[in-house]
Amino acid sequence: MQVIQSDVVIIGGGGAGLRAAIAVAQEAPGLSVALVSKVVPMRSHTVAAEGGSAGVIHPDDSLDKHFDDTVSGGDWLCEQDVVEYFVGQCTREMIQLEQWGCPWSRRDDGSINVRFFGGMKSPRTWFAADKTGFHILHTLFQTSLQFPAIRRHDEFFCTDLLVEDGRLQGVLALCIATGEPVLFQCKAAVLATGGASRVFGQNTNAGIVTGEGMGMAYAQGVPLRDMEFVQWHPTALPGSGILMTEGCRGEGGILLNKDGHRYLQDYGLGPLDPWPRPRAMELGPRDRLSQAFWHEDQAGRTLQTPHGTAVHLDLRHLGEKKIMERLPMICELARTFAAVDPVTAPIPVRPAVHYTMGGVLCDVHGATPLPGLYAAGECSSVGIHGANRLGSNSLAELLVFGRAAGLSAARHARETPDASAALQAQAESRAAVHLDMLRREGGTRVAQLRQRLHEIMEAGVGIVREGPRMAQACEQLAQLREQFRAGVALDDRGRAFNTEWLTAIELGHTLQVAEAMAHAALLRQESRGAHMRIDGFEARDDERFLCHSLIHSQGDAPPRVTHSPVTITRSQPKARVYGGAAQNQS
Amino acid sequence: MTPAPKTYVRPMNRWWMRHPAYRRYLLREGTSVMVAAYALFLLAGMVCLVLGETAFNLWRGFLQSPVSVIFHLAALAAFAFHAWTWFKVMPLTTPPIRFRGQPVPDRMIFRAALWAWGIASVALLVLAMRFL
Amino acid sequence: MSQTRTIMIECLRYDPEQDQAPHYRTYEVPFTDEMSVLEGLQYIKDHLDGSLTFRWSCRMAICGSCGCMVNHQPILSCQSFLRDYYPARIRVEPLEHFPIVKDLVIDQSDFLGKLESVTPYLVPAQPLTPEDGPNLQTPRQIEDYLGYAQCINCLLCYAACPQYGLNHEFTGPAALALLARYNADSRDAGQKTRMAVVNAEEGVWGCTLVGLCSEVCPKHVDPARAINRNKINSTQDYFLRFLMPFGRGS
Amino acid sequence: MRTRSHEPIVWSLFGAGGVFAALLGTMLVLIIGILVPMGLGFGPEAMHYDSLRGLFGHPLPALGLAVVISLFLFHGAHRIYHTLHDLGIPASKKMMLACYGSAAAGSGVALLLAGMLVVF
Repeated sequence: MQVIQSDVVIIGGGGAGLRAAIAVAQEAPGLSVALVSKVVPMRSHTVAAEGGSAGVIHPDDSLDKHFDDTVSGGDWLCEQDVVEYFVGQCTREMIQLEQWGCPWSRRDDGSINVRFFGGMKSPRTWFAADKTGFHILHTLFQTSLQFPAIRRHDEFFCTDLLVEDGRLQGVLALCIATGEPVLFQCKAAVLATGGASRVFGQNTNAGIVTGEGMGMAYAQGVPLRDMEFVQWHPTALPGSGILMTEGCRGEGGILLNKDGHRYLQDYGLGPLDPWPRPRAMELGPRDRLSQAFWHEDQAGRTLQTPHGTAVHLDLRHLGEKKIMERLPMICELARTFAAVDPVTAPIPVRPAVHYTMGGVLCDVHGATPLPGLYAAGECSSVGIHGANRLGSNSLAELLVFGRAAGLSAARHARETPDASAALQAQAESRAAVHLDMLRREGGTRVAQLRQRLHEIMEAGVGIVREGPRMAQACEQLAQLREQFRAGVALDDRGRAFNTEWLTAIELGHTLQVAEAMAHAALLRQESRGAHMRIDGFEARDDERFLCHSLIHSQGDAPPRVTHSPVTITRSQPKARVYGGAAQNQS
Repeated sequence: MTPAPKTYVRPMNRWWMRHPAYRRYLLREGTSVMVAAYALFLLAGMVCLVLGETAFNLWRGFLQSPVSVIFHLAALAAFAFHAWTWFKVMPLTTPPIRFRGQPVPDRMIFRAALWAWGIASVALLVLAMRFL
Repeated sequence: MSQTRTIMIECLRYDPEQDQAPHYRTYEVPFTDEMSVLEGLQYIKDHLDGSLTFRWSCRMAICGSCGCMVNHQPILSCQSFLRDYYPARIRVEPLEHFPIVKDLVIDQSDFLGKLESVTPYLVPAQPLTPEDGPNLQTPRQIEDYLGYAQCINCLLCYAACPQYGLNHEFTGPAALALLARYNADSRDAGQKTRMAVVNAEEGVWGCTLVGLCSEVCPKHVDPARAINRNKINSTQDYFLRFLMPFGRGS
Repeated sequence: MRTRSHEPIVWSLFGAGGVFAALLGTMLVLIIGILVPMGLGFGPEAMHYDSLRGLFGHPLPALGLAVVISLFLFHGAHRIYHTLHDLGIPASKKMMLACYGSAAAGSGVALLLAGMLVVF
């Protein structure tokens, strides 16, 4: 087996991975960095982020406001010390990106322009029209090219983390082009593999967002945290799930039910006037908006489309000039994928799975409980999102914690002796398991297993949850994993660029992540943030559940869920209110 | 090292059959043959002019022949197509032009070039009618 | 629900472990009005033939993975719709001018090397740190380069460029457009370094302005313009060094 | 290290030839090949030996004609050279010499003839 020695291995070439790689290359020039990604970095899902990234710079804004918006947006399930660090670093990272060439949208005088996003007291979202993620990713990728210490391994699919002597010492990957296993021997690794929204069928995410980073860490005994909190973005195109950014509403777009009524005023987000107003109506948080859609849908006040029910996102009153300047991609996407011109017609939208708040447990430095393993970005649970992520905190998270994790990994790599010799044997045996899939006869097709997974998750662990249905989902997932273990039928038995094989390996991880979500959700007997129950647990219960869920892998058996306390420094939990009530509160 | 994957490289033979834009491109480039040929034709005229009246009258007489008419009609088409395509791509080659702070759209540049074509042609015609 | 029809999709197939040369295989795919070519390929992979291999990811025309040829036209399969080809059959092939790795997957390493060769990052006049605060840049200054910054590296332009196909030394459309993007940025001072790439044999002079690169670009980057404007810059650079032998350093 | 291309020299000549051909070419052909022979707008005396000797006895028209011929030749040579490459005949030093060499030779002849027209 080919062995590649590297001080630090970074798994994932999206925003977090690239930021981590640059941090290592800049701060620890002597170290070698292997950037291992299953796609060429600029294909990573960061590219699809639209609306923007948070950073306090507006004169009306303050770090305290960013802190408050984040903690209340997360329904007080945030690690407040981590949030404190986070908000203090965001603006620095946005400026850093500016100096690397990111084309942030500006005011006429050339200074940075910021827009409102949902749940914000002040405008705080840095944006590059409505292609913020695209510009951030390409800026990071291109910037990374100036550091010779960063060795890219594009289209290498990581399958396993390898642990010896209680610390992470290697990463097993498959070279996609040849299908050959490759061992990356390292002193530290940063997991930056993104989220797991492809656990669900209707989602806004790219096909690569399958959660295997979480799965790899989980398999090595690292707990996943807060996996029950899955964010539905309220405005995605029915069917395709393509995202219509929150920036649409930030710029003044409104949501209407089939009667042309701005229904959000009926769900504690009103009153209507004055408009626009921060943290009210369409500028409420994502969980509330998606839940309001569910109620409207139940009441039969949504529109019928060929791909399910929808409401209207109306931008027409913004005028063509503003729409084309601020939301050009939305225009193109709506025209191409929904055959609707936002200048002249409202866009049909419905919620779709967008983000996994939970992830691999790690601290403010990105360190996981496994020595040598760090995590950053959507795959991690550093603790800033709580029960519901505030829009535009995720791009900021990639940068702030990508850098932090990179620096921590570099420090760790410097202090760590060389890898153990036993590693190669372990790598060989893991590789054999994967290669064996190519030889096995019979089994179920990948597409069939995936389809079943989507059905189970949407029925059991959707926007609105009930105990018995979640319990049923847990059972069905156990069966589905059993079916997966029994064998996956592959048409393609070759090694070279066998995407069917890789999809099957991915699916193994995805199933585990799905199971972690379902079990954590079942045990949380309250409603908080994105986790909404309608079976007698409609209220938040700080007595019993002001705590994180930790999900521990039990191998082939269903997971074990424990709870751990939430760090609260200066914001005691209080009622989470938006709209008119929020003004009375502050 | 992981062995490089065995890849297949497709040949480029008859690549111009693959897209109409390629054939338009080759046609455009092909006009240059006529441009060069016309230059040689003019050069021949010059030679005859230097050689004296008898020689020149041969060249002058050739202009009346059907061959010359066909040649000239072909040249006319080639020059016209050359001019059209030349002006069409001209906005891609000129440095950015702004008018009152707004970038001048390509079609304006194209239109201006067509005007210039017309004006130059008329001027040439007037001069020819005056001096020939 | 819009009605389901059936379209014939003919795919180029090449398995490096089995085949000496590519061949074609035709699939019957049921489709509805809103189904893209990508979804057609996914249908084949999920239900008819799991070995059909192609790249895709975002399915919303921003990641640049899913470029391929449909009926000899380079397109993003995610934003091309089967309804627009029906009732004719469609022929799907990997992007032209690149070596085929497998089926519709091409080897993009040559392009990545070219991208790296154009100094594709800001070279500031003086080193800056975040403590210095953001640079000022007016919307007008942004406009100077924003068009070129829209490139998603989908490689359709390379598949449209016969000059790249005929001579792989040519730096090619997307990389040269990216070069122009940084040169046009008011915050950048790296023009001199990049001029060496522009001036080189394999720089802008490999282009004969076929122009199809700009036509097929899904993001309206217009690499033909970027390249041909730099021909003028390169010509100036070529002759000016004789006029000002001492002024231009290097 | 990258080698600097000398293309700017021939490209400038090609470009200048292209502009001349685009602006003047059509009318030039029309006048010489169609209008004059057919007597459309021109008398039977147009383009006769004496009048042309008279016209090109002046240095400016003579030089102008030579320049037009020369630039047309370079325009043609440049595109022909590249198109031969496009058609599968690989670009080579020999080919380059043949194309641009002929254009240069033709230009020399044109200039020489222009000089003779003026002097004799």
